[in-house]
Amino acid sequence: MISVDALWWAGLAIALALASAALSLLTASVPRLLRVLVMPLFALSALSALIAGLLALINGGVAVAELPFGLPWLHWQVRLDALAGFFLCVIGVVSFAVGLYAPGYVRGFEQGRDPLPVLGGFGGLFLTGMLLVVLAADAFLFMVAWELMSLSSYFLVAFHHDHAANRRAAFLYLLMAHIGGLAILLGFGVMASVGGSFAFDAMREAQLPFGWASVAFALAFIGFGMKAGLVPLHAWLPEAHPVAPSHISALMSGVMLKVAVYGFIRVVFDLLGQFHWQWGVAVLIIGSISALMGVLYALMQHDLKRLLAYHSVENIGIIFIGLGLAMLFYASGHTVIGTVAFVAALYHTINHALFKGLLFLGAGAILHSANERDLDKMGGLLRRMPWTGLFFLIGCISISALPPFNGFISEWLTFQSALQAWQLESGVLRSLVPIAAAMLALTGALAAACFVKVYGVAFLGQARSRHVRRARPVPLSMRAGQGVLALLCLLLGVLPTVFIGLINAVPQQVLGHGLVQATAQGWLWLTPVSPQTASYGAPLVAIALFVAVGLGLWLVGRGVRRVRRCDAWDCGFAPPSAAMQYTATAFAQPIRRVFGLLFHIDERVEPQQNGHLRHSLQVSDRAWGLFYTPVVRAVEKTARQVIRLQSGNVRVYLGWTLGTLLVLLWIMA
Amino acid sequence: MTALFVTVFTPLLGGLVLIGVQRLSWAGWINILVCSATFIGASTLAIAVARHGVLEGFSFRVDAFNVYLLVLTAFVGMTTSIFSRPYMRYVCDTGKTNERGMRLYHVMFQLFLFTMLLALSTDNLGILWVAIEGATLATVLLVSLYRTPEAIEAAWKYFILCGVGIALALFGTVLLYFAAQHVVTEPSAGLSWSTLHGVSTQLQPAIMSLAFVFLLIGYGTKVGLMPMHQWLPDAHSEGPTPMSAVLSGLLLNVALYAVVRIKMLVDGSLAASSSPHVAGYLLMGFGLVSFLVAGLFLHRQRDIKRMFSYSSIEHMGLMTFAFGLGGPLATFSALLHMLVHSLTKSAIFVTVGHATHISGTQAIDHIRGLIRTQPAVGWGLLIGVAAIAGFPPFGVFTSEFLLLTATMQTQPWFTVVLLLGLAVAFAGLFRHLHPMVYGPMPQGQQPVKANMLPVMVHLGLVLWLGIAIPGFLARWLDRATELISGVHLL
Amino acid sequence: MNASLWALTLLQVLLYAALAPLLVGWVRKIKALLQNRKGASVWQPYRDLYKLFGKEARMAHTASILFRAAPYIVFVATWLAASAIPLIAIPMPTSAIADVIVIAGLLALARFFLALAGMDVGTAFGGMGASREMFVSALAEPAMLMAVFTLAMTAHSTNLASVVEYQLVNDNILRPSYMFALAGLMLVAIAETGRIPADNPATHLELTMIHEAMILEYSGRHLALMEWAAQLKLLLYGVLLANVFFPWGIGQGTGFAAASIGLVVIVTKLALLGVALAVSETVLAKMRVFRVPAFLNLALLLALLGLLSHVILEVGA
Amino acid sequence: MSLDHLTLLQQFMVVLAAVVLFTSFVLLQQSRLVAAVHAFAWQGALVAMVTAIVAVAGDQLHLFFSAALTLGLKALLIPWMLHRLVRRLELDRHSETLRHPALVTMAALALVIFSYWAVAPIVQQELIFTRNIVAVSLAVVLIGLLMMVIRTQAVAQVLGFMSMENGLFLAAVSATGGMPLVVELGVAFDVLVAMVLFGVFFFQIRESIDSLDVDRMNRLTERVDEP
Repeated sequence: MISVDALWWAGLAIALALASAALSLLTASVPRLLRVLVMPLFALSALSALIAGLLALINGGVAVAELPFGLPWLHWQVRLDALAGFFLCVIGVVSFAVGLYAPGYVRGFEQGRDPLPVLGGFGGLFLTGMLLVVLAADAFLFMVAWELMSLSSYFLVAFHHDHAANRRAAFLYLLMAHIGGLAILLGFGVMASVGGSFAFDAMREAQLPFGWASVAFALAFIGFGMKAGLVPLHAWLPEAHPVAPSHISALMSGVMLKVAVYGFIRVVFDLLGQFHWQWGVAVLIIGSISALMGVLYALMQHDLKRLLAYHSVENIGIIFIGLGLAMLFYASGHTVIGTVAFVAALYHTINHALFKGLLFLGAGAILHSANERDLDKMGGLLRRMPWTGLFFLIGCISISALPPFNGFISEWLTFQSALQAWQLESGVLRSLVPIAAAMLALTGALAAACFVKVYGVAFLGQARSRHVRRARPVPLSMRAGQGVLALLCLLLGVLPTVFIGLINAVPQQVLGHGLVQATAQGWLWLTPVSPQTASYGAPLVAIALFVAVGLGLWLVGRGVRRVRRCDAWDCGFAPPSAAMQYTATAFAQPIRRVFGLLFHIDERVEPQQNGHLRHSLQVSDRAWGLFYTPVVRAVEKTARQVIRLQSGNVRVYLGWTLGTLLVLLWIMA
Repeated sequence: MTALFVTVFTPLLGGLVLIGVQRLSWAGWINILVCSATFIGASTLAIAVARHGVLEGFSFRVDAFNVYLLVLTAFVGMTTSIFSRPYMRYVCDTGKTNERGMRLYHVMFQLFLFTMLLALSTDNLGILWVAIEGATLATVLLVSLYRTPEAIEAAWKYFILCGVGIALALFGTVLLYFAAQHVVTEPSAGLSWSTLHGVSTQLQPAIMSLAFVFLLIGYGTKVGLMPMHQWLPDAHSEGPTPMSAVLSGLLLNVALYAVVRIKMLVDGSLAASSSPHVAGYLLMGFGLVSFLVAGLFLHRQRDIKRMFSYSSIEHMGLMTFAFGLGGPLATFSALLHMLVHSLTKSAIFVTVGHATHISGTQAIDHIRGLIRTQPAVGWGLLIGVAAIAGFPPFGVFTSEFLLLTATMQTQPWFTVVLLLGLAVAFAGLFRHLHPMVYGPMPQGQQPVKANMLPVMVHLGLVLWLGIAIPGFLARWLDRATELISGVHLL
Repeated sequence: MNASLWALTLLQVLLYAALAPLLVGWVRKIKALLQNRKGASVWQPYRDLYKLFGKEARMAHTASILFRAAPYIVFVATWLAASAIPLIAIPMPTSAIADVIVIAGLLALARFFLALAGMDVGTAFGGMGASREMFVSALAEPAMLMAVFTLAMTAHSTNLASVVEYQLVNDNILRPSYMFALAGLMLVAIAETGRIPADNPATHLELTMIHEAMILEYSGRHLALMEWAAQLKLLLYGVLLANVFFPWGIGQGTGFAAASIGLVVIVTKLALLGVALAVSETVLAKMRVFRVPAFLNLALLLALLGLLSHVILEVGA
Repeated sequence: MSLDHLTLLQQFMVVLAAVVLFTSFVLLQQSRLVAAVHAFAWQGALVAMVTAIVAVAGDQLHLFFSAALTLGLKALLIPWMLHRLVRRLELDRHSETLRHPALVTMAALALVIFSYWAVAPIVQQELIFTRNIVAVSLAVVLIGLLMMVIRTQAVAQVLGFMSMENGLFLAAVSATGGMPLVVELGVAFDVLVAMVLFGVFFFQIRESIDSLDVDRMNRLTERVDEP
């Protein structure tokens, strides 16, 4: 049985987060406090959240508590179980890295005109909201925490509100967050109307009929999917994430989306507690589409943070592929494989949190020292900021799902579960799952292409602009923040069995089936289904790789033997200038050509007065034209019709009164 | 009883005193003083009621339902007077009005409060009518205080529409009295609400439903129910801002209070008839229409005060719907919503007053970059609107959450409509709010001497209510719920 | 896990490195003969590698540390990937360490660094090569995975050793899925190893080059490692095709005899494959870069068809 | 119940009620303001008489008081104020052209029938005789409202409003034999104040748009940007 101290640590985490929020009011007068006091508190809060999560996972019990807030007849219920614990870890670890990183990063804002209390205060509230969402055990507290999370992150998105684009992004973000929240609320309402109470326990007890359950599922899928950024509900994500300060972007992309995933798991896997293949298929399809569209749109971007945001769409898609597979297999009774898929999804959740956080922090570092977000102006940063370069490379390899880093593990697990499709009874599903696997494979390959582009253009080659040429290494705290995440990326890639052993408590509690066989062969061997079916000796591969490369360098390269420098050969052409390098746009051109019809491409070449040609390329999201503008138009139209009511003539108003009176008399008499 | 008299008649005295006060600087302070006295009286009254239950006599009746509205009214009146002292001085300096206007303002402010408190605390439906009509008369001159063509037009519409509405309400009252006559023996008690409520089951259903139509339209005009709402945006937008604050925060509440009192009688008499819930259905219909249509109106506003008055209509619609829905949960949520809405909305109007002061106009297109110019005002407006839009952890969310719950239990399909309406209204508010608070500061825009204390207090209270409803308030509201819906919740 | 097994495994791993240049030499020789040339001897690639290792390495001023590390990583990753594929005998612990998905992953890792190295110096050709390589592989990799998934789902295992074993146990079954998978994998192999018609290994100064464009800046030992890695990759795909689809003759036990027989058999298979490759390269012409997607889509389609025909025709039945 | 059951006094009262109804038709149709004010004064007087008769018939003393109140307020004071206003606003010659008078009369008649139908449930439960007059008073109220809808002239609108009040008085008297005294006073006071304020507003409107045509007060609308 879990001892209360896990919960105690969680409470401490919330207290510290609130304290950092409150103390940041002082930063209005003393800017230094933000980095010497507020951000350390933030990091501490994250750390205790991490401890709480780990304790919950290790002890694998359930701790409940009741806070004296909320409605008179329904106080705030708090519940810390394995699922909550896992997500506490996700939140804690990334937030901790951010807390390390931020002191160096926010230094840049101290001279800025934007008020610091906003940054620190809403940062703390943001963390509080996320922690409370995970801990909530009744719909009311859940909604309060959920909206607190949305609202505070919205204020952070609007932090640099001088540009109209940022304001627009913030508005769009808040609007969609609100609508999503309403959908979630309605979903809870459906479950509560059967369960009789808004406490999660009551909902867990309630057995919904298939119809109502499907309604609740659909609402949860829409609501949480909107927050998680599933296509086609993703439109806000690439707008909002990039415009926030980078450490906040890291939190939003790395953690907040995971909180949405948590909500989905909590509602569908835990509260509804029933599986139907229709649901699984829906999740699987939407997930695959999100993954593919996300990576394709990411390839088209040349704004680094925007690109990363689109990659969040992709990875969320991958997570939902895993969840969809889990639902599918559970619906058809193959619990073992379903658990594999579930664990794969969870594993990818933490992985994505780690490397996406890392990448956003890296982007922040570039922004900090080169003040540049546009890939096509970067270049050669590896030699100017080597540490950031190294960490960013690790992030790129991880997100491209390459061994021996963590991204590969989760994709490997997902593939493994998909490869068990032959066990399914229905031929349709049997053929659907492999197609999803194919899309996953395509996604992975495209992601690799995308990050070759990112790293090659940003960190390799020569600088494409003057201010990038003047980039300097970032301060220690920022490097530390990135370092932690990079190290974890490697560890989760090398020692999957250890971490899966930890995560195991989650399916154990939520689904009632653990993944014992996965780690049965000892810590060296990861065997999700059985040793005969598939096995992966991650540590061995990693060791072999590093040892062999080391040996190679030692034997062949004699360590780092001096090499003579010379001009680039480049087939004997004139020494290449920075302008001759491939840009990000050029790099993606072949793929743009092949997948052309998925984008809304506006490419034109106009001759200028001076005889030069001006080439402009605009790749925009098709989702806008398809889903968003129609809704906006409809509302505008009705509004225009309705305001005729306020005609301005008092006699017409009196006429309305008379008419209403007569009608009502008619009805009543 | 003394507490009651203090509460109700202090404003009257204050008004009479203020007629004589020449010095403008004094008037403002006296105004505050009187309001504070009223508030103290109201609080003691509340304590008394909490201790001894219902308080009756001299055709007054204070029970759980109206006592908290009394306190609310006195409180908002006080904070508004605190805000209005510097604000009205600035108005006077800009030459929009003169000494006489200022004196008129202060007198009428007090008289308005008097009528409000009278309407709330009286037990006699006739006096209730007189008081509400008196409220119109007290405020109509303030609406036209600035003497601009728009102001006069707004005042005229306000006067005519509310006058007609009130006249119809009087007809309804007559019918009520008529119905009462062959149940209640001695005529003087024929309009006493408590008496009628006691015998409500014996009242003639046919007459009562007829009377309800007139009273609903009459007082509904004051509540701002569509389609009798048209006076409301005009009056709110053209009057001085403190006036808008009390109109939105108090007058609408009192009118709704009257409607609910009447509904309680009608429900009693119709209980046995073929259609027992018809009154509730009418309220739900009006409420829903007002809620949805007002939400759409928000999208096409050019004047900031008009916008927020439409938001008031929207929320009144929500409450009306809730009262119409009946049942303990819905009633509780409606009572709570009355509370948080008037707190939040008056806070917003105070902030809007400062915002218009900063930018020198009410046109949304010309109010820009408030946060840059004066963070306090900008953030006040932003957070206030977030609160009114129903974001937790503010109280409005709590009441809306409860309302949705109640709707989900009885009329599930209405929930979808409500949520759509909420989303539309939300978008309408924020699309206009965003450019006003955010963005760079316009040329030559100066911060002003703003007194944000009332705003902070109000929003703080709303936040408190959102995080935890204090026990005593919960018990109050619960008793009121029991009074209205017959069932109690806790 | 006795010693002889590990010895055998080590032998196989070393054999990969040793045989890789030979296959390339063989293919070149056959091509030359087909074109009525005498051609260099089959050992020429070994001589080239030896020479290159001897020469000093030069680097452009703009090259970074990654440029120096890349060759080692590329070579090692490719080699590890290869070493998980049964060459002369089935029982290999390495194929339990790294199943077919890991192999794909390691190849992708190699490619990742190859492309980065191409972009490191910051020349136009390097960027072009990297862009095209990633774009080709983006389409080729899923096709390859699908093809091997077909086998994996048939054998209910992604472990190549057990896949091959499964083949040997019931080899008399004619499976439609296998034909599709084989065809798809062949196309992928051609694209991935940069052979005609997808790419031309024997050319520079051509706007159509892909692989060569990336290693353009390399010299000395770095170049040697890159070339060797490329040769390994060719061998890897050859063995994959030969041993997974036509496993007959591969040594089943750890015995020396079986292994030596396996060696002879695989060499013959590879020789035949080499001839087939040479012939195809002689009769076919290099296609434009933007025709390559069509080529790869065909591969993807075939692989997917294989998978579907498996789950529909073979499991359901 | 048919008339022959009624005493002469009561019959007389029914007649008076009919005349009240007639006056509100006159008010509706009267295009000259001064004449309309006179018609309104007559209506007030008639209501006062009805009240007095009810007082006599049901010898309720406080009704005499309210009869006097009505007479003073509705028949003398308010008409006099209106008269003064009209003169001070130089509107004595003013006459507005009514649009479709026939149609308006039709509508008014329809309202009369409707109001009879509406209050039928009250009349049916045979009670004391004055109840028939409730229908009349409702009709007067509705016609007053109709008048406010069709008349574009501010003073005329006020007349309509006031005749609505007359209808209310009539209803109060006829249906319930008068409201409690305090209410009566309150109502009377409100009406008086309202009248004073109307007077103030006439001048304010006049100085702002130098006319009293309410149709020209349409600045406050949402439709500015409409085509």
